[in-house]
Amino acid sequence: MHLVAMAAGFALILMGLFAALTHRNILRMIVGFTLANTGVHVVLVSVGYMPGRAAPILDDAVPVAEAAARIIDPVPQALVLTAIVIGLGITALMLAYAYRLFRARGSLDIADYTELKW
Amino acid sequence: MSFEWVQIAYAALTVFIVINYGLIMTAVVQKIGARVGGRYGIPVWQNYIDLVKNIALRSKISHGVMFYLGPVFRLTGGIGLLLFVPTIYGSVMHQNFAFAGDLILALYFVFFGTLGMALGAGESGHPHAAIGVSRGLAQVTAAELPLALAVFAISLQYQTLSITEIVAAQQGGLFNWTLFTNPIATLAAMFALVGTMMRAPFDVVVAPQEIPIGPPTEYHSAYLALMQTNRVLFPVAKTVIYMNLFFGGASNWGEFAVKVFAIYMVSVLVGVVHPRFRVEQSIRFFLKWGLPVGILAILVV
Amino acid sequence: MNTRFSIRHAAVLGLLALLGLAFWTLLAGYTPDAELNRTAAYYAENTARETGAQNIVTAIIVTYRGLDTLGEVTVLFLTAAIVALVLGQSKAPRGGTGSGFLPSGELLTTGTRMLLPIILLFGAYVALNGHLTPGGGFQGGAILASGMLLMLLADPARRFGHRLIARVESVSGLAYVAIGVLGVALAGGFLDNRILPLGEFGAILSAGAIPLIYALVGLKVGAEFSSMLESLEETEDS
Amino acid sequence: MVSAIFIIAAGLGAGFLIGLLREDQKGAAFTVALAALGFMAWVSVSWFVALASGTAAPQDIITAGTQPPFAINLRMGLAEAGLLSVITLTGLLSLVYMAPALRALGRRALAVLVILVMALSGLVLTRDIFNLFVFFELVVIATGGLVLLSDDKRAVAAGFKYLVVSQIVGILLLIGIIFVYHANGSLNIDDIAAQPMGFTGAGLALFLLLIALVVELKPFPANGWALDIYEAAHPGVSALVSAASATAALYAADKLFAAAGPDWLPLATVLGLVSFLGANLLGLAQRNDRRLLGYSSIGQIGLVLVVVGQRDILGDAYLYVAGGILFTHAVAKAGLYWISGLVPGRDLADWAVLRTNPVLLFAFAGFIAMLLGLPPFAGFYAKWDLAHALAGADRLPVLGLVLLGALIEAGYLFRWFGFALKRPNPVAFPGFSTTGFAVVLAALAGGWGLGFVWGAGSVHGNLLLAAPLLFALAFLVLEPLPAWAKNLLAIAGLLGWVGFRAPGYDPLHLVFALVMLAGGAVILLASFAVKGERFGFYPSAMVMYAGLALLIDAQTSFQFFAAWELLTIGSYFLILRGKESEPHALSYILFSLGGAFAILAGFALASGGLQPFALDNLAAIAEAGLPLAPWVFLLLAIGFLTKTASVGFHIWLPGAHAEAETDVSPMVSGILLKAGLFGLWLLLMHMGRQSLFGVDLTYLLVWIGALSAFIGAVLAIFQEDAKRLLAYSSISQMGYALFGLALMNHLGWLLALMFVINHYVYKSMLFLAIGGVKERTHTKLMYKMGGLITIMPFTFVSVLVGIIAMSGVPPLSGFGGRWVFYNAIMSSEMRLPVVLIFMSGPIAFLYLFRLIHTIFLGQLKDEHRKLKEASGWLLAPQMIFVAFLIGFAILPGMVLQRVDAYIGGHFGSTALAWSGRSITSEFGYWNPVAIMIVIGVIFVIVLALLVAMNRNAQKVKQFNIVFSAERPFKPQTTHFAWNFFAPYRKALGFLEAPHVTRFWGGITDSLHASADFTRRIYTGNGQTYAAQVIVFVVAVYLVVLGGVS
Repeated sequence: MHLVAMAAGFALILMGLFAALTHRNILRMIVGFTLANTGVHVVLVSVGYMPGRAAPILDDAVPVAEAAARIIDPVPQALVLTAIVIGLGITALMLAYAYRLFRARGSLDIADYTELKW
Repeated sequence: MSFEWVQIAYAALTVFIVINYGLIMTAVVQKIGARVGGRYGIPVWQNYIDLVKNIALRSKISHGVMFYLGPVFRLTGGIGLLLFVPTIYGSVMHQNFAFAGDLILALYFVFFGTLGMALGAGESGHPHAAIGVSRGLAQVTAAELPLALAVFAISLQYQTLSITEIVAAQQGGLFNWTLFTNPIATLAAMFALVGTMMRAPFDVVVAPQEIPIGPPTEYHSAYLALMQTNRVLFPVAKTVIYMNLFFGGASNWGEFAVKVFAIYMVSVLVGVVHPRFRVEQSIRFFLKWGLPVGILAILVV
Repeated sequence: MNTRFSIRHAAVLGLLALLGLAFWTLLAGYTPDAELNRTAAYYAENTARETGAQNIVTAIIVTYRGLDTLGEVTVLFLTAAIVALVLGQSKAPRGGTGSGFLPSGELLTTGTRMLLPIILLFGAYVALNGHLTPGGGFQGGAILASGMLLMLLADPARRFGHRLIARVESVSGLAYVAIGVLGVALAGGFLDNRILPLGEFGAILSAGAIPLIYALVGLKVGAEFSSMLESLEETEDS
Repeated sequence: MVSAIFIIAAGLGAGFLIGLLREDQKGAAFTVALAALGFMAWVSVSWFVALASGTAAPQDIITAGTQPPFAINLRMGLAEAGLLSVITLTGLLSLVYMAPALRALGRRALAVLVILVMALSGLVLTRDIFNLFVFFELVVIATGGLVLLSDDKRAVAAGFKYLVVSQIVGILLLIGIIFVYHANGSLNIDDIAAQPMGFTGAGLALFLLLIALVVELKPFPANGWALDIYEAAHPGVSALVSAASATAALYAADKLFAAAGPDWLPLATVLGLVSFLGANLLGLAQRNDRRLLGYSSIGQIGLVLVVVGQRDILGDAYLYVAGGILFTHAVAKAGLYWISGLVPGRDLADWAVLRTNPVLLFAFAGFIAMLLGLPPFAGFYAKWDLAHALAGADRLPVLGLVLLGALIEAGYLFRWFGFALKRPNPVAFPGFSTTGFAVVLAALAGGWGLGFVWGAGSVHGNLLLAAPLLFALAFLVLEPLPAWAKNLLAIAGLLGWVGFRAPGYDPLHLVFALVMLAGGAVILLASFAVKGERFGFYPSAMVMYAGLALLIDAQTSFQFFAAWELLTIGSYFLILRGKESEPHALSYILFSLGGAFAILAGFALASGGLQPFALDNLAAIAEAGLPLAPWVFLLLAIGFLTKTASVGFHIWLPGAHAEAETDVSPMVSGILLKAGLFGLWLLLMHMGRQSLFGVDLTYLLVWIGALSAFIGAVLAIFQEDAKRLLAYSSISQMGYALFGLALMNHLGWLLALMFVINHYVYKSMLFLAIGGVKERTHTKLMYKMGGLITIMPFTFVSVLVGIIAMSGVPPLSGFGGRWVFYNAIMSSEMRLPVVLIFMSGPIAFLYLFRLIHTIFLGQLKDEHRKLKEASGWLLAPQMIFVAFLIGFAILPGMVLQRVDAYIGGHFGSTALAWSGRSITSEFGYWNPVAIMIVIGVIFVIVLALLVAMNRNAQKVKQFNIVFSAERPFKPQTTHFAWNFFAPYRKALGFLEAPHVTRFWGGITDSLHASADFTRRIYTGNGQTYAAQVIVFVVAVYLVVLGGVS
């Protein structure tokens, strides 16, 4: 089960990267990266997952005493939240850049922005 | 060896003898050449006449200080060379000023006159002079090489740089001469002799046909007189070195006369039977033939 | 496209295949823990006592890894600022923007009026109960922002006070930092939530500073998203 | 002591506070930013001072009141404090520097800047890998924002490319982090168990983590994006990225490499080397200043990564070495970027504008020296220790590659400096910001400060406290004084130092000291001829002399090498002063540095890493007969041979000496070349004969010497340029000296010593004389002169004496040298090399005659009729030299007798017999006085005769000569000068073929070509860059995988 999730995550990453590396349209590249990020997040949580355990919330279902035996690893979940927000930030930034580039030249083809080279 | 005042007198005597010997010998050589050529030739005292005539000349010009000093350097070089080398082996009178320095001194002092002469000729401003100098220097670099090597060879052979000792080592019989104990070195040296005597085939320096007598072009009157004196003195002085190094030196003036004449004739003979080399030809000649012999000489010692 | 496909795409495929190889090694080498590792175990056992939060994840986010979260908030702050910079440089002439829009439909407008309060309320709830239930400041903030988005959709020409948003954004950020510093002064260290009484386990006003922080985070996140939306909105060709 | 957490708190607080301000309160916003950065900088520096001075202990800062690894913790140690100081100060200065641009962009930009610096600090402080990731992303976003500051339209695209790559890095980081966490059950760096380098699970995770961090360091070749940022961003931002970000990122990588354990260090080493070499190579082909600086940054960071890879062998010295290189680089690179912000043009040659502002020019030079790790800057000490550690651990390939890379970097940096100094420039700085200027100066001061700190921390003592160097640097302050005052001071200083030190020296040292320093003072007399301020001359010259003074004093290998570098730098700046000398100065400095690196390697190898290494220990190594001894010998010899311009390494000399200024030529020729001989002499003195693969290396040296003597002379006779002729003759003369030294016998060394003295005297004299002529005729081409004897009689005399002395004709001192030479070769086994020497003797005669004839004799040119004799200040030293030559010719014993005895002591051989006035060897004898008298007397007599015979000779006009019965009409056509030795060229012209030049030219050309070809991988397409990053990662992965299994 968890392996499926993880495998799916990796697959998403590769797919995202493939999109980002093959589509020359900037927006499509960004989408590709978002996809890859999602994949990363899936991998993250899938690492923390332990079969047959509950969410790490101490309520009546999971008393503090036996928490250690009942809950799954909370850390990846904490991490993934941060990761998501940060990914979001970068994506927003890239979009803004894309807009700016488009304003400047009316093109979204990454291959059109190669004045800087060598 | 130390110095006494009387040596000055002795030295003066040496110079006097050598000059007269040179004046006559060169004239004789001329005459022989003429006779061989079927001509009558000059009288043997011709050189004296020329000398007097030149000194007596009335029109005298100067192109400047160096021009003036040129002949002085030249003759100083000749006399100096003569006097830094013992002329007669064993004779106290004719050790000259050999105590001032050894073989190396003689070897390098050769250039003293050349340099001064060249400078003087240079100031005359005459292109032919400059051309002559350029040729002469170019040629001598190659021509002197075998001699230098030969000298190195024999100084290694005798383990000394003192001419007197070298001569001493050759005493006692013909076959002690370097000529026989070290023929290769001698041969190398002879290359240099032929090459530096200003005779054909290596006389392009003064090449009368192209650059009227080269360096001395502008010289006349007393200047020329001095240079003439040197021209008879210098070859003898040089020959003396060869004689001392390779032919057992001379223990009296008779032997001296004969040996010098004989050695000098070598270059004359070579000269009369060869056409003139261009400079680059003579350079190649010495590098191709002289140099290997020289190298062989220092290798086999 | 097709001509390029054969070459570039094949190359990229090969490349990613190799990368996939590395991933595969990870995947193959991975075995889920049977027990919680020491860090997780520590949290499981001590969270309640140390932070008084029911939701361990929240405790970790806000307290144990509070520095991350602060950075995270800063990321949003930065992004908002930079987006404003990037887009601000191509700003539309005042008032001119949005005017080109048709007024949105009756349905959307009315729906907005009905939904907006609920959305905002829900957002606040999610933010404030982060330490008890799933959810928290980020989620709450996102919900708040979605409310804003809805308003913009309903009335594209609408403007909220920039100053207001900026104020909320910054003040909440400052407060957050201040709380962190208080932690150094009053409690065990930066961002220690025990500067306030932990209160009764499971109550809404418990877990020390966590609800406060999460409230601030909620406000901040909401404000930041809104300002981003604003900036996007104000670009001349929206 | 304020807790380091407040650095972060202050940064964040300020950021948010600025957000709170109104858009129009820019002033207030700026003040807040300034205050925040100032506070952060103050905290960092106070920590650094406290930790460095040991008054405070490193501090672990816990957050959330919970112990790590359960909560994030920060650490403030010495390294952290230092890095934070650099980062925050750079941030502060950047704020000031970029103030106008930031204000234009609005308060948000200020917030972004402050948060960037905060994030960088966090990167340094944190001990938690995920926290590391958070700060990384903050840095990425902030950088992405600051890129917008640039008014360059292309910057946006660059920023986007940067974001694209950061996405990939982020992905790798996260995957790595989570699996490392899974493997270790902790996110704390200190808990990362040293995994054996297996690629299952954790090992691979760790690899992903490390490689991601490495990619953040913009390693070659996966760094096109970084270069674009460097080129397009606002120079202030580039400075920040290069100085602060790179530094922080490097430390992050370092933390993880440290945690990952020794198995991973080779990875750092290899990647670092690739980056260092690749980036520097590509730098060769750059013309855009900022992009060039980018390449250099990447290279330098690569170098530090190499150092990271050596932490296992560096031990305690690790921080000292890494810090020395990293900090120096940060300061220098920031400074250069800030300067580039002041320079209007983007082409390297546009930096010529700096000439209008000497201070900036000085700063430029300083920064370059820092980058190259030249003394007295911190990088120098670091490079020295690094080299020794590498040699000590037998990592010679690494050492070799590092030095090679450094040499390439020196290539383009010094070429650039040459542009700045020599290319056409506008008369004044267009638009020039004083704040920017101040910031640059701050960086410069920082660089010197670092140099001082590192010097204080060095076991070898602080170069900046060495009296000669201080004296030299003082001239920087004295620049405004008129030249004559500075000259007076310089002469006094030199003589004073010699007088002060001389009593302590043994005869040989004494000879060198007199020639180099007292001799230098004599030459400086000629400098009085120069009017005005003469900017830049005295600092350079005095640095060179300081180097020479320290060289003679040197006891340890370090002192020797430092002195060597100093005199090299000083002389480089001196040579560069010449009008046409740009390319020649460059080739000089490159050969010299190459040689210096050989020396460094040699010493490092010899010391086996143990420092300090006394020079005398070379002898111990030789006696122990270690297998490395001949290699040490070889390396050191190569180093010294480059200085003596022995054939093969000689191509730099002619141009450098010929194009230098009138009074500089004698310094670099008469004096500087002796440094090489000094080194060789020390080497032979201590190590004696060494043989490699059965070849006696001294025998090799003999051949090189003979060949140099010969080739130098042959090339000299074909020169039309008088100063080039003299330069080539120097090559020949040094060949003689080398020959003598390498003979390894008593007289051989005496010979070398005589050449040291003689060559100094007559070559200085001739250079001054010819220089004087050049200043009058405004040409160096001999055939354009002629007949100057009447106009410049004194100059003529010194040239005459000079050439007589040099050609070895009696009675002058040159003959003594020849005489010793013969005696020397007679007591040695060498035969064949001698032939070459024999040949070069008469050839020397050729070029010398040409020199005097074509300039002073022959036909005077019409345009020269009105010329005057050279300036008295130029003549003064010449006359001193003439007097000395004659004195030395008559009484050589005064100088040589003690030296002779000393050398005899070394060889245990019998010295020459100095009885009375005559000198006797076991083969021959020589009486200078007698020679002088005899020749004098004869000369006078003959002269008297002549005068008696034609006192009334009349002086005639120039053209009054027998010229084919015609009167020549033009001096040009009558003066036989051009191609004077045409026949010689016909016979031996083939010796002129520039094989060596072609060889070196071929090397540089191929380097440039490959650079120009390789850099085309940077297509400028962001997608390609992304692909390159992945390729890089995958490639490294596969290689390491192969390496592991």
